[in-house]
Amino acid sequence: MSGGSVQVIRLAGELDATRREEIARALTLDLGRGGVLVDLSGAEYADSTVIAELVRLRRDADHVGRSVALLTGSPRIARILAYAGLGEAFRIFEDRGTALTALTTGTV
Amino acid sequence: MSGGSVQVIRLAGELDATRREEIARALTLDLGRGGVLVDLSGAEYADSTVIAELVRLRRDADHVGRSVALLTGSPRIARILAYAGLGEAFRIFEDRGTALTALTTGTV
Amino acid sequence: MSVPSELRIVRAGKLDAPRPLRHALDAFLHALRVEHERREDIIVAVGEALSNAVEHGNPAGNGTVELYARIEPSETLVVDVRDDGTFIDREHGTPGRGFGLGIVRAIARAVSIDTANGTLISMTFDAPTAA
Amino acid sequence: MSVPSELRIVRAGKLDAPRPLRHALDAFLHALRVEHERREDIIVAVGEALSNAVEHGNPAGNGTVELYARIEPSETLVVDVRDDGTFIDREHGTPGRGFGLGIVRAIARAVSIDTANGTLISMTFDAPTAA
Ligand SMILES: Nc1ncnc2c1ncn2[C@@H]1O[C@H](COP(=O)(O)OP(=O)(O)O)[C@@H](O)[C@H]1O
Ligand SMILES: Nc1ncnc2c1ncn2[C@@H]1O[C@H](COP(=O)(O)OP(=O)(O)O)[C@@H](O)[C@H]1O
Repeated sequence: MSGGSVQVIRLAGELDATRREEIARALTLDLGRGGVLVDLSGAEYADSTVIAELVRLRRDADHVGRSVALLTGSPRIARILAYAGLGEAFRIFEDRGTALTALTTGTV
Repeated sequence: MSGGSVQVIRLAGELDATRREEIARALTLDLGRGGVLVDLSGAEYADSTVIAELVRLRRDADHVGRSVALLTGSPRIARILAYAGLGEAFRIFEDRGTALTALTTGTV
Repeated sequence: MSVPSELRIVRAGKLDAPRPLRHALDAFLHALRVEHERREDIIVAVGEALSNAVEHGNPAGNGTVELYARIEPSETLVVDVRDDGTFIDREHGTPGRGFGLGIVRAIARAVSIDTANGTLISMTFDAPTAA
Repeated sequence: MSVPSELRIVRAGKLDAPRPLRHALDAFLHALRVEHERREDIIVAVGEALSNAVEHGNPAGNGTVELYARIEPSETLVVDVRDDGTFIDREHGTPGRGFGLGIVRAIARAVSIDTANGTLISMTFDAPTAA
């Protein structure tokens, strides 16, 4: 099911409720068929606003057979997902290349 | 008295007492004869440690007929000098080119 | 001096309040040498309480939000977030997104919510300090 | 809520203490929407008192420094810096560089120094808030 092209969504800075609309718009599937990489490597802070939108994105992607992976720059985002009970729900990568390879070879 | 060459000393970041030795070493006349430009445009904070060293540098420079000018990025440094009673003691520039010209044409 | 270190800020409960309040708490914990990753998690938990206070606890738009953090013996931090709204019980209401309080409970050692007047969420954290 | 906003931090009076304490006060004043340039000047004045406390007020090296800032009515901020050393009277001692207290007096509306036990410098500032 995984095509060559990956949709990359980058969100940086402090991702909190004041940026809810921007985050929701960004975390939306394009018309492609390939995997989706959410690049949070530049995120200094992320709260439940992002978590909720990630869950919605993942559900939409599952619906059309696309896979989703996260790229983080520090263990912080992984800890927040774990606290939200979603530790196992997302493939999390610390290296961009590995994430892209996993998404394009369908091993996510 | 002003030669072509200007000694430029750059100090950036938070200039406080924890950096006293570094600041004192930096604010020292070289063997040149020209003007001295202290570039504080990158200083986020400066306290009486810097003020005291600037006064010493100015005194040493006066002693050998060299002039001193300051380059700042915001009005903050000028305010601190004024609070220290040295508002008039230093020529302060907000533009590098103007400062260098003033120093090399002896109009400081 | 055995005076306890503490931070208390009261501010209009607008949507822009949580960010500067998080930064004030972060700098307070940094000055108290609370261990880096623990500090990050505490800020996330308190951030959830703060965003709930401004999102759910200030419907009329003229309420305030209070952050009150203090160090207690044996490397414990207690943080209260208080607003003067009314707790919205979701049991049978529209489903909230619902991750916020779960994150708080996962990070804090203990959490209590008092909805008597306004909403007061009190969180107790382990706050180990760097050597 | 008419509870006053306040910040109190007690920490070992080492040379590395003033910087994180300045940042904590800066974030506290930012969260209270104190006007930007006024905030910068208040941090400079309090920074002088903090560096005096760790430079002159902790000769044995095991003292503490306390920062206690609180908002008072009509946009007034009172900041105390306290150490448990002994005030060194320069009148006839070696000349200090001497710019620190002058800067504090130029920025603060009022300054009092109590050297009864340890040194307590209490500074009162105008703290206008942004709209
Ligand atoms: N300070 C508050 N004032 C009023 N209701 C609150 C407050 N905090 C939480 N709630 C209620 O608890 C629910 C769950 O909060 P939370 O887990 O943070 O999820 P979310 O905020 O995404 O809905 C909220 O939807 C709201 O109904
Ligand atoms: N907290 C303090 N404890 C002891 N002595 C102090 C304290 N603060 C100031 N002093 C005395 O006041 C003098 C002047 O302080 P200041 O104007 O900051 O100049 P400087 O610190 O550069 O000497 C100091 O040299 C010291 O003798």
